[in-house]
Amino acid sequence: EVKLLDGVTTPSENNPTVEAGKYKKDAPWVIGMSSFGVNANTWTVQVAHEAEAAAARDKRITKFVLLDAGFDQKKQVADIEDLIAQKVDAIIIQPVTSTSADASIEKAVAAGIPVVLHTGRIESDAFTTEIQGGAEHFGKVMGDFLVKELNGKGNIWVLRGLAGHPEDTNRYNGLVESLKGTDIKIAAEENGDWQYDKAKKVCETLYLNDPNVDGIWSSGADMTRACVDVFKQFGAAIPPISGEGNNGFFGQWIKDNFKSVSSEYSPAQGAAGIRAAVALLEGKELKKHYAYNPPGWDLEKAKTYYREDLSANVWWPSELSEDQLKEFYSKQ
Amino acid sequence: MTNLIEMLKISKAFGGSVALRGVSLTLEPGSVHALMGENGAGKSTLMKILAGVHQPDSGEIYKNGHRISFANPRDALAFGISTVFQELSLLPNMTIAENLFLGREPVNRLGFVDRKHMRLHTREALAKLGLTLDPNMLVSELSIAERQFVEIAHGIDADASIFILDEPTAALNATDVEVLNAHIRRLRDEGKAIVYISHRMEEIFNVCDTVTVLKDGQLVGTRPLSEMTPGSLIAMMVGRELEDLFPARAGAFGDVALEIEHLKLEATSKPLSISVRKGEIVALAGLEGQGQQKVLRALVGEYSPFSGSVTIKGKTIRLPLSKEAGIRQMQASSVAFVPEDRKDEGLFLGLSLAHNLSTSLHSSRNELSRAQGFADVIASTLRSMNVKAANARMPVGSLSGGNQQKILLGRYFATKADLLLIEEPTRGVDIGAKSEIYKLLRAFAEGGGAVLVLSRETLELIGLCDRIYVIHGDTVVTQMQAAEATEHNILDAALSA
Amino acid sequence: MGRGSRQGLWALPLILAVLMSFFLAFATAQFANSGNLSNLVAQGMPLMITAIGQMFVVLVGGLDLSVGSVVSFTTAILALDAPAYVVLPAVFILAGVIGFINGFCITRLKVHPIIATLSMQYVVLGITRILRPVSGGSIPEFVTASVAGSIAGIPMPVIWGVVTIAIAWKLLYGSRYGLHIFAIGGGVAAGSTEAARNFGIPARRNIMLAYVISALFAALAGVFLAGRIVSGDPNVGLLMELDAITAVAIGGTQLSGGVGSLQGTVIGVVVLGLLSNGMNLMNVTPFVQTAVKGILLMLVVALQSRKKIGL
Amino acid sequence: MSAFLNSSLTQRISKIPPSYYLCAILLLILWIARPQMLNVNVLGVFIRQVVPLGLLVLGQLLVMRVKSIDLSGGGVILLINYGISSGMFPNTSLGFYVVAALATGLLIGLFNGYMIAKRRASAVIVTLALSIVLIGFVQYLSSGKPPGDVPPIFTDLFNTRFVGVPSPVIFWVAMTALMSAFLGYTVFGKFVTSVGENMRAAHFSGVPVERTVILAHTIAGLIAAIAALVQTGSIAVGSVRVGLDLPILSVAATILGGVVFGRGEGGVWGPFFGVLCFAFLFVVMTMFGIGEPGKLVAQGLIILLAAIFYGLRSSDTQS
Ligand SMILES: Nc1ncnc2c1ncn2[C@@H]1O[C@H](COP(=O)(O)OP(=O)(O)OP(=O)(O)O)[C@@H](O)[C@H]1O
Ligand SMILES: Nc1ncnc2c1ncn2[C@@H]1O[C@H](COP(=O)(O)OP(=O)(O)OP(=O)(O)O)[C@@H](O)[C@H]1O
Ligand SMILES: [Mg+2]
Ligand SMILES: [Mg+2]
Repeated sequence: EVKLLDGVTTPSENNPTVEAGKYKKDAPWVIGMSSFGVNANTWTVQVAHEAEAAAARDKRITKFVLLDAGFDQKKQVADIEDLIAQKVDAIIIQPVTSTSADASIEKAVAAGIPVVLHTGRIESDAFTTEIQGGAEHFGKVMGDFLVKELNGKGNIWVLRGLAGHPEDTNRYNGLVESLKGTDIKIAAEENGDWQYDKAKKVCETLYLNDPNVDGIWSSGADMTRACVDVFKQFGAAIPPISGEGNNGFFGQWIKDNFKSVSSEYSPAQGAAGIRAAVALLEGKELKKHYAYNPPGWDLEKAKTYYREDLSANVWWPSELSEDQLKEFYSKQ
Repeated sequence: MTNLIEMLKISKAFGGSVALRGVSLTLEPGSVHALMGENGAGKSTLMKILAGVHQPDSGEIYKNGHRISFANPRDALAFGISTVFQELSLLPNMTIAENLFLGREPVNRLGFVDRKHMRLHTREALAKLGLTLDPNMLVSELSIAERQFVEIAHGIDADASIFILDEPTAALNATDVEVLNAHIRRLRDEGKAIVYISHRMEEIFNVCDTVTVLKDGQLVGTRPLSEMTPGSLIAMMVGRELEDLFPARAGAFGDVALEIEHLKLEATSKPLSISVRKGEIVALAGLEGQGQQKVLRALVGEYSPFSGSVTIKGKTIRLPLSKEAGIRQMQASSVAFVPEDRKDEGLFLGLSLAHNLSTSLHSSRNELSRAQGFADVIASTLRSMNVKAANARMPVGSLSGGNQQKILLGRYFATKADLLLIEEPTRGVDIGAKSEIYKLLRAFAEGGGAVLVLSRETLELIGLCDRIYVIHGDTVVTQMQAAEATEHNILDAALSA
Repeated sequence: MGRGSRQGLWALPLILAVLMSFFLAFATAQFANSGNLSNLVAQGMPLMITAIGQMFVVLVGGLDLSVGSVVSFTTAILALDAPAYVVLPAVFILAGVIGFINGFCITRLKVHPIIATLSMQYVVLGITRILRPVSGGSIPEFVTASVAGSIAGIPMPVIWGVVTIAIAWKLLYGSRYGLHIFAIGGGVAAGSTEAARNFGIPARRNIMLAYVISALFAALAGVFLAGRIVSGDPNVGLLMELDAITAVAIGGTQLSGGVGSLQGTVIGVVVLGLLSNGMNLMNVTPFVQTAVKGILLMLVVALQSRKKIGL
Repeated sequence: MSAFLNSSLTQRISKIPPSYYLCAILLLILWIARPQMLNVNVLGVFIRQVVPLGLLVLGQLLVMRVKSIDLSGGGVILLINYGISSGMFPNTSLGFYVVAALATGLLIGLFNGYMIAKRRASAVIVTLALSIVLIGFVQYLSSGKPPGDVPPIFTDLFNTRFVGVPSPVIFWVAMTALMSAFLGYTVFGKFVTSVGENMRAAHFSGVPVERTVILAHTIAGLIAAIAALVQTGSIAVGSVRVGLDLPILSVAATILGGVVFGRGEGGVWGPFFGVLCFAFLFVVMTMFGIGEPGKLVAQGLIILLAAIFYGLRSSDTQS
């Protein structure tokens, strides 16, 4: 049994096995990775760092090629093709959308290169193995928290991420799932693009339009921080609001002590992808699907991770070494 | 005989200013009809209405008794009315051949433009006008006179029955004008009707049969030219006889104001020297494109000569000057340069008269200093130049061609320079205004200023200047006192070199 | 010389493209293999098609910011649950309408091209997101087949490229329309649309047509892309208009109108394509790829010194 | 004569840029739907949201009036935001950041100006390329050290108010007035007008054309740096990405305000209201609960309609 990441489980149904030895290859290995967007935000930057660090820790990996699609489907298709042309030994993919990379993934597998997928599902099952943090689960953890806090009734605002992004849609579906059968109504629903400034604009506008709200479902940490700042700015009580595992948000949560939950979505999935690729090249047996559906964090757990000395942009949990954390994120 | 075209009681106003009031005009086939009048009289406006550029506010146009009207120039052209507009309007990024055929390009069966035919025909059309330009040259690479020729070639090459030529000769010299006149006579003999607008009296009497005079947008009258003399025509236009076109020459001159020494325009050309003294008006004469313009433009960095130096009021500067800074460097030494191409190099057509008049005053000052109104300078310039304009806030582009020229000159007069370098001081200016500009230039010289001028009108040079340098092949071939010069001996000097 | 100087400064990017190719061929083992080269063609094709369409608009002195949205919109329409003989004509008709509205607003209603096409970008993107909030759906077999595989040994993308260039070449250099495009643009660059109209050229109609052409080419690019990503996607064309304008400008076409060339535009696309393919093959880390791209762009324009100041 | 006065009045009215009445209409809608929102406190908050854009527009309109364009604002904002939030300069004061930011903006603007005026490179590509270089530079730096927190002083300043009005809004209005005076009352303003109308003619009347273009870009760079400082104050946190649409939006707001390449009928206040339009449009659409796709469609149509209305009116009074 290969250990990919804390909190990862193997669904029992419909989960074929990748037979042992199928992709076995002698070291040294060259591993390629196509990211949907390294520089999309600080979380994606950290995923890249986690992957690079994991690859560097394994001496059998002589070269790790990281390509950045910059949220451009066309470029990702091209990137994967370029990796195939370079004859890398395994390809890790964070797909930009659920369909756009399908054809090139099929091409890679046809060329005998194992493909590991994470942080984004695709519609085809041409890949070799995947580790998927369920976005629905992520949204549902947040939704369930609100349902519990509001005792099943009240008005909430919904702060969504980037319109048209599958992650956004799926998290939202998770929320819809948990609201089923309750009397909670969505009073307003806006896209904050997972960005602090856009979310702040939205929250200000919503607040000034109608400040009566019982809870806020926010699909990302920067948006949560922005919205909390808006309530503080107007001197209003902060309603229950969902968040995720970001050091800046944890600091705010601890300091202002409002009601919240933190959905877990570790950037160390980048490292898990490397471990899966290595396992395949070692010839170990893997399952096709790995699910990453950890429970939400409460304030107490957040406190154990929060680091006063690090900047707002670290995401928890992380596998970076203490040195790396200090190097990347030390304050001033 | 049927009248080809009748324009009846045409009126047109722009905004509030009336350009034409009930003007009628009859054009007959096989005749050249001169349209005369002071700047802003409404000549171009009347013709633009016939050419479909403007629509009249009231009045009708008939052809052989049938009412016609054009929504745009294309309709007019399709109807057989071809126009050479006053403001040059060729497209700079197209070749001569393309400009000539624009809008009526021949195509072969596959829809490809027949470039070969265009080239051959263009070469022919240019040859008829005595030109040997390569049809594949871009218009942007042509001199202004060459452009004017292409414009004319475009106009008269069309398959039309009516030809409108709005000041076609403003940028041409005497020999070129003669080539054009021959063409006009040919068209006349083919039974076409031609409208000819010009401010040059001798041309009118050379080629035209009938003349219509406009004044302030109203019809003064139409007469056969055989009944007219230059004097009576001027009187009809201006409302009085004009005694002296040119002011008297000066007697004595001061120190040397400008000294050009050992100027070699090209590496291979013979060096030339030119000097201008205070109080003196000096001209550069010669055939088209012989280097006169290069001399003038070398002084402001617009042309890079091979070598040479220039001394202005005792200060010597080596040539070539920098293109970017040349103008300003000269301005700092109180030298003003008036460019010939008022549409591209001279005026800000979309900006007010006031802005146009005051730019050079502003440009001698520091960027961060406060912009002044210069209201008094502007008012006095408009007055002394006798500009026909409603107010100083209107855009220069809405003035008539001649009034635009006055604004351009006015800008440089206003700078209080003491050395003027002028290309074409009276291009498209009516006879009354010409006389005024000559007086202004002479007054400027008498006040201690020096003038170096370039003109294609030889008579103007003789009448206006004190001394004339004749330029040929990028060098000075002779110089003469204007008092002794005649058209003949200038041409002789230019040709025999 | 003749037509030469109206074609813009395309020789320099050409030299650059050649140098880059040589460099990559020597520096990396994979660049020159046929697999990579045909990837390169397929990767660059959508941009090339859009850029060529954009070039028509730029030549008449305009700008079309709506092409990216039209590309996404096209993939969304193609992914609707309808047969190929319905959706394929539909995308071109709809694109034609979009281009027509752009052109109509600009020429008849006197809206500035940037405002008209930016508004259109928003509207079309909005409609696309309503049609297809997230990527998905299936693309007609016919379309996917048309971009994959090869005929008589020639890869399909190459055929797409040749056909597109041929159409554009005929429009620009083999017709009166092409000549009028340059004439109108020359007038606009010199300060007036009227200049060309005074020659009897139906300027406004031709400008309108340029926007229609631009939209149709964008739709064509959308069809190609849909075939490649095998799904409809509301974001696939995002920011493509900027890449298209960049490619056009790298190829020496002047954004003020009237000066430029088809070969320049194609070269511009090749330079951009070689750049991203080359950096991938050279394993340049993604953290510096963007900067390298910017510096190279800067170099190209810095060396293309023009006569005019401005856009 | 009275006919003339009348026509010049109608002409002047027809030249009122679309931004003015679009703004008026949006305020009217707000007033009908949410009268309680029309007070200084609430509007101030909304307007504060667009202050960075509004500042960027001040530079944009300047370069557009000399027939150029500046698309490098996105990169400038990102770089300065990174410089402040990454902790690259430990233990420094606000003053240092401000001076360093202004110097950065100045250099970037100067570079743009030099490339465009002296090297005669295409303004679109130069500024776009520079923006890409700057963004790339930040991405490179952030691979070694991702951005972190913005010193609290920025946020605190951003949140201050002055007689009920948020200080950033006052600052923006003051900057706009300053720019308006600068263009209206200095020789430089005249130069800008001349260069925009006809560069050759400007050159022949002695206007230092290249210097004017360079100066315009330098000022635009400086203003972009100021916009970056305000933007940094408003987001309180470092970022590795900034909307590439900010420069394009600033072009759109400028045109909506009546300034097009080379011509400046709308002056400085036209674009000011253009930016306000974007602010109120967002508020109105959020108020009515229009979703993201609907917002895009509505925003596009509204801007287009305003521009069409303007285009038709001003062409009626011509010829
Ligand atoms: N587009 C326009 N807008 C406003 N006024 C105009 C316009 N065109 C012409 N005018 C005005 O109409 C009057 C007649 O101008 P027009 O150009 O017909 O004169 P012209 O007789 O051709 O003079 P010139 O000999 O100087 O060329 C002038 O007062 C001019 O200012
Ligand atoms: N200077 C002008 N100002 C305003 N309208 C004009 C002007 N010139 C022509 N028009 C009008 O515009 C219409 C079309 O002009 P034109 O033929 O030049 O454009 P076009 O692009 O050819 O359009 P079309 O497709 O209608 O032929 C004409 O009906 C005419 O009335
Ligand atoms: Mg005239
Ligand atoms: Mg027409």
